[in-house]
Amino acid sequence: MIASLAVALVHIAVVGAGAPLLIGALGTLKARLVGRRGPSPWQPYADFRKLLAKEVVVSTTTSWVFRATPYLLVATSLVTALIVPVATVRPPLAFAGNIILLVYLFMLGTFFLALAGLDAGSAFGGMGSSREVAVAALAEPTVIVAVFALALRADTIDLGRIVERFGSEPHLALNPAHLLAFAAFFIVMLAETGRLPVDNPATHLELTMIHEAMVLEYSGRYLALVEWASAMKLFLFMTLLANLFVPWGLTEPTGPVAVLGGLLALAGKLSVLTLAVAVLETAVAKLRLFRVPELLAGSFALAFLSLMAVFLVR
Amino acid sequence: MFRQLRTALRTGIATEPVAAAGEIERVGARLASEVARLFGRSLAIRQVDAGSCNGCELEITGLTGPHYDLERFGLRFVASPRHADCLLVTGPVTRNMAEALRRTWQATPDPKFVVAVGDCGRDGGLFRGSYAVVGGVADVVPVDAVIPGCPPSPAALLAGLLEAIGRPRR
Amino acid sequence: MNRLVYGVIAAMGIVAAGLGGYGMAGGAGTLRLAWLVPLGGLELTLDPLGGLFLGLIGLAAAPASVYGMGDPDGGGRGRLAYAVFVASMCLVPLAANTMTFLIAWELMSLASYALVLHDRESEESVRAGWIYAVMTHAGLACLLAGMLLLGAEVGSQRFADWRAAAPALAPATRDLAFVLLALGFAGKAGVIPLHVWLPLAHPAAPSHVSALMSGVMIKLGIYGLLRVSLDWLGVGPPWWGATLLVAGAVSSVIGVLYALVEHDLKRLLAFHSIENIGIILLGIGSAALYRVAGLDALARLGLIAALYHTVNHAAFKALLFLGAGAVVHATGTRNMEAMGGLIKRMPWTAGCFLVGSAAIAALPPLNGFVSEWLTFLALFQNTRLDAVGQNLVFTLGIASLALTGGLAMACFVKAFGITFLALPRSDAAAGAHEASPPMRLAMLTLAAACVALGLGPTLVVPVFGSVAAAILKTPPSATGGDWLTLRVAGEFASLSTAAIAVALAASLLVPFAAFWILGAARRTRAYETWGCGRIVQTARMEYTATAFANPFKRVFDFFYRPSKRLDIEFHPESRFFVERIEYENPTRSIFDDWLYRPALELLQAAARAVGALQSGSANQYLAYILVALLLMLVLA
Amino acid sequence: MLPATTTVEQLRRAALEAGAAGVAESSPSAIRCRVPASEVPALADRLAALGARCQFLAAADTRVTGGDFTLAYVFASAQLTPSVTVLVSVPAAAARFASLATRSFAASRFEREIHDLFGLVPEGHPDLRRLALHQYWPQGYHPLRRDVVSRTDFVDTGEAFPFRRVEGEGIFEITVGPVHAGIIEPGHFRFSVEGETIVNLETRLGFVHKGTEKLFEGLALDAARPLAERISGDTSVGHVLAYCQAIEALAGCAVPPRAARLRVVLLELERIYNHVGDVGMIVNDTGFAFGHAHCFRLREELLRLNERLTGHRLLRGAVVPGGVTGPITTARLAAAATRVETLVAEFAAIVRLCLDNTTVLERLQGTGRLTEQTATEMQVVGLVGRASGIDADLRRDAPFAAYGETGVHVSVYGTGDVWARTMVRLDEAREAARLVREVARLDTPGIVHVPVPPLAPGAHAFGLVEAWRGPVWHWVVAGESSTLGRVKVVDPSFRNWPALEHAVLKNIVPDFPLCNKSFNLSYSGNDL
Repeated sequence: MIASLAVALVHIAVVGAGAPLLIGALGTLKARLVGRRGPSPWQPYADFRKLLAKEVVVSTTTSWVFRATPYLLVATSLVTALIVPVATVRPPLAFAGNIILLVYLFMLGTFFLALAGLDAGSAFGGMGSSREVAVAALAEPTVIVAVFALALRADTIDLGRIVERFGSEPHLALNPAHLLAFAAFFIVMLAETGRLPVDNPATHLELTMIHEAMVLEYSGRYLALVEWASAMKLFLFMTLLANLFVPWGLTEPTGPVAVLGGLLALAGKLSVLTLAVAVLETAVAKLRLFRVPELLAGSFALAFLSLMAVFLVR
Repeated sequence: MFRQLRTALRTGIATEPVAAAGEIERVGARLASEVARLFGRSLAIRQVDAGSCNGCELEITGLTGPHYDLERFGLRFVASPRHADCLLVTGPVTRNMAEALRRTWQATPDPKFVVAVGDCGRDGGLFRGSYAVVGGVADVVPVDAVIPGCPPSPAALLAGLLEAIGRPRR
Repeated sequence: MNRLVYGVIAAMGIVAAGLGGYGMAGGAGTLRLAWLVPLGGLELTLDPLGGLFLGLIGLAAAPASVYGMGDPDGGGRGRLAYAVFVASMCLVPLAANTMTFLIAWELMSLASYALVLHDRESEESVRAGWIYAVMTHAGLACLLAGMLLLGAEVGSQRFADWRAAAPALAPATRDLAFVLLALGFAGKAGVIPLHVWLPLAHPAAPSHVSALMSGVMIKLGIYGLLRVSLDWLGVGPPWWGATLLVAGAVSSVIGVLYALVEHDLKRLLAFHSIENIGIILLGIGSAALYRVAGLDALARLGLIAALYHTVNHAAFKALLFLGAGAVVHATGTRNMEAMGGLIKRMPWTAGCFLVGSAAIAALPPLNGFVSEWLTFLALFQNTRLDAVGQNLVFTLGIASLALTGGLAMACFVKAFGITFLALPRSDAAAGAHEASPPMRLAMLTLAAACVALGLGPTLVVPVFGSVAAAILKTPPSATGGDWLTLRVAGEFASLSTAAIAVALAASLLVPFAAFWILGAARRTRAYETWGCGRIVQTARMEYTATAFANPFKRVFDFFYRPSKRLDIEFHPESRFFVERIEYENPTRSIFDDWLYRPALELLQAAARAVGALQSGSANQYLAYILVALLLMLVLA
Repeated sequence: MLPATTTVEQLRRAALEAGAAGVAESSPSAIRCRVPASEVPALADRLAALGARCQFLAAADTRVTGGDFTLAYVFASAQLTPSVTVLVSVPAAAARFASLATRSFAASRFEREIHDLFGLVPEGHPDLRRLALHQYWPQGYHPLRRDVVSRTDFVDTGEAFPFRRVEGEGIFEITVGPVHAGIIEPGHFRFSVEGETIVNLETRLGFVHKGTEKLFEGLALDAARPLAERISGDTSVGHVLAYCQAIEALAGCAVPPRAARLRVVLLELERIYNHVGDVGMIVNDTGFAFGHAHCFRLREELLRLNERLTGHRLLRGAVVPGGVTGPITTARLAAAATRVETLVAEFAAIVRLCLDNTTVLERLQGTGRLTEQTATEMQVVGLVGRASGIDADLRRDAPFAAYGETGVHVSVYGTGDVWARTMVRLDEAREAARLVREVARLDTPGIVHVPVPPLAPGAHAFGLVEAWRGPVWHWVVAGESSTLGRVKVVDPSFRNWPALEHAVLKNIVPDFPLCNKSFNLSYSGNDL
């Protein structure tokens, strides 16, 4: 009980504290790749600190939904952090619902964020909400199907056990279906976390944004919470990608050393992945909005193929 | 993509150290202490064109380019005044923009500060006295600092902003 | 008077629920009144499955009736029909022979028909009633034919005799009976493409009736499908289950797609009923397939999922219809484009509707999530099956369920967001008022049910498990896990919504409390919505329901086939001066265009051929059908 | 489009047939005349048959000298040569004149502006909603009349502009501006949409209306020069050159050949840095940060080159009436030409890299299409016009400064989409580099400035320059003792803004910024 509480705290601490660094590092890398010095990777921490000290301006049109949403977003991200194998293959809340819970927790966040976008009544918020739910609704099935393709091969939908199984029997991962699922998951990760080529986190034009359009009305601590939650979402997606498809380095939480080892392995994997995302984001432009569904449909097809392959190549 | 990487490698990092000392006219005493404490490492800027000829905007956009790269100091431009700490206002403030500027200022959460940019922003410049111009930025919203010039160069803008938030240049 | 009638019906519902609970717990009983009607007399039997549905009807009828007490539109002529409607629904799951069943079934249909037609002035209601009558009687004809066929083959009209004789029947007979009965029941359940009546009829009825029609009446179609595929006809061939699974996949996706572009609030909900029926069918289909393969535990899992979702859907759909009713009553319209901002004027209704929305969107930790989770698991387990064809059917089910989840979430962002948030889009919405206390009580009860069913799967699943075991005639097995966690299929998966709820609540409250203690609330200022510096915000600048669904309309344009129309009136001498612009972008229904219209045309052609009978009156056709049915009954 | 054979002679005949008086040649390819107000529509129809449409219309308050208001029309083809300038008197008492709005879209805009600022009513105009002034400005307050008393007794009530309402269920309006999310000038866009597809767009500008034209009145010639440079900050050279050319035409002084050549260099340097920056912004709006960063790096190098050459990054202060100032030696010019060539070559490489990226190309092609037909009917000018197949460029068609010596290759594309507007910019930047090199080759030391003789009061003249966006007009009426009486400025933006509303139709909302950037019109130059 105490041990699992400790693991829970480690998970929350790593995800909560690591997420801003990940966003910051992405920003730095992307700037370097286009010839700028760029912000420090620690910049998001300074931003959050400042936002927490600021006043909040709330639109008179909004209701409690708008004010509750930032907290709810953080809560969904934190709970998700307890389901994803971050530092060990025994995430403390894994038993509560496995991968399906993971997907639906993200949907819970999206649901409320989209409502909050509508709440202020500005066209920008509605625009962001409408686009976000369209992307999420098309991305979510891919996550389920892709992860499930893995789950079937590992014969469990418990994320930790999937990692464990692939870690101990690497030949399971040597499979074209595995690669298909990886590709599908990677695309969906970009879509769900608002990265290029789906959304441009660097854009400052109301009419083109997705995520930022929804949060245009947030300020101060609310903005900090929303941005923190979305940073955690990116961190969790990248962690999932790293640990599910490159499952080595994670063990059961037998002691601080094992947990530390898992974290180090994760740090290594995330560094590589961050670089990959940064390079990709500088190498592509944002897709035209209605090309995004085509991309998502493509990723869904990949995931579906991967799943079929489980039966066909048995 | 490889051609792109090659270009990136050949060009390297174009960002330069900040050269000149900031020429900035402080209007209030508030700036130095509180602003530096809060925004020394993170400053979100909402730019408002309240009537400029677009010369100042041209130079302000230069700040985001590789030479000046204001992001390295934790400064960045944001889309909504709700996200902003600082309004970077160019003038002269026209009659038709005065209300919009006032509302933008209202929409920005406290603590915040206003930097007027350019000779027009300071007092209306050449356009002072026109039937369609209210005057400088300070005639509409409280101004904390002025970065003069017509238009101020990106170097002057960057130095001025860093001076305003009391951030050492490196 | 109003209160008395509805109060009595509510009490009747509670009694029915008690009786149903008794049945589920294993209590059995039979009531025979052979003298009452010819052909086998009236016979009622209580068994676990019937008990479950009886309980469901009772539990849904009680809050709906309480709501009816407070609903100013609920009085008058509709009360008698409503009483008959509820009573006949209670009889259906108890009926033990053809005659009893068909009488109850037809009474239910006629009473609901009368309720759909409650507003005779409205052309829409009349059209809805007409289509409803045609479809429901076409279904009845199928049922009658199937039952007579079985009755003739088995030599008895008692269901218990069918059950016993089923294994000995010729496969062709069984298949034919399955097809006829399944068609009849699927029509009532609103399975695509037999759904056309549903989105017309449900919204046309008063809201507490809509709640029961969507919440439980269509579930009696599910009840019938369960009887047909798992009970009366014994273990059928795999294609029965596969058909149900595919029908479920298609219904779920198409139902939610239609709902997405709908901006009539009640019709949107009606389309979601089709979607949810589809999800239930996924569970039933998987159960049937697993049973054929002899995987009893998995069959039970599929059935539990289906039953759980049946109950859940009754709870949240009844809740949503009641909420929609309160909104419609307050604003005088069902059109979402004229709503908005109601959360400030109707906080209770908004809160309840939000719970219902989150539940139907399967968001944890509410009840919709639990049953979709179970359905997913039932589908996932198909690796245990060693038949590639069937595996692929399951894969289709998984994909469609996954797709449905996302789309339903999107749809309820729209339904709740456009209806309740931001500024009112019409004067009626601006002047809306909160629902009356009985209406609120009804909604709160159902909302509480959604939460309870969500948090308590460890308590609920064993109950459904025993019902499932009774249908499948397997010994009830203990489900894994403890009071906190539900374990399914060993190590494969586990669920604990209570743990999720606690974790969510904790991680929500900690930051909130931290800010509160630090006095953050004092640093909050209210100011107008950011309008780019200038614009005073009006409702004209808000996203509309149509607009919200626009991305989907574009993505699925092959399905919606939108037909854009842009009318511009120019100045007679220059096209650069526009005097008026009008834009429309309606969608078209594939089923109307490609199935029903050709069918109708064919029918008309046939009618012309049979010149003598031709009169062009729909009622006359209906009369023909009824006469034919009666003849067959008498002759059989 | 104009038959290339139209001659001044034909125009003269048409004018005479329409009852014109005082027909005179003001240059080999331009004539002037006076026409009674009532005859203007008939004249316009005759000229239209020759391919000449209204390209310019301005009012001047000449009540003090002549008792009437004066309207000055210029009719010409898209190439602006040959042209007819028609002066019309509008009696102060009636304050009405016949509208050409349904004959010429360009005229309809000028007429709305005159209606706001002078209070003269164009009769028969189908759309007299306000253009230059906002709704809250008092009725009857026409600030460009000479006798008006400047008013400050009215406040911004936020009264809404009567936008056109699109009927249909589910249609709503997206309102953007005046304060935009990016670092751009203020203006208001109102989209009527059903979700993402743009059904209708109306732009509402005038937010940076600074009364610039009024400020010119009464200024001495040299004092007005800085104001001309600040009409649109990114077109400092274009505007000041048009201003100086108008003054020089009025004074009848010819600038020295070296000054004329240096003016070419300055105008082309302005063109290059703007085109480079614009392509950077266009690419940035596709989300391709790489192209943006490199274009902005190059733009910064170009601006620094400007500063080395003229002492000002935006080339201000270099062009003056009578020539140019500043220490531009032959050697420095040659060095600058080499530097420009290097930078433009690098720019071309970056653009090629961007356009080879299919994700970028896909965003540009087919987006924001302005068809040749619409462009022609709307009388679109300059760069935007050239991307929509309108083959017009003053540098070639009516050479000014030293363009006659250098020759200009004009780049025209037919697709009218964002891609075409990007390609025109690329081609023009390269051509500009060639022109700078050519001038550097021709350059020999010499004087660069002559004094400007005094102006005759009441005389008027045009200065016409193909700046980077398109033709810039300055119409100057001399006041007493070598001051300015009336200065009418037309930035190409004023002509092209409405075309944007047509280019974005049927596009989706998130592609609007891309369309807008590819037009990159000036708000300040439009609002004045």
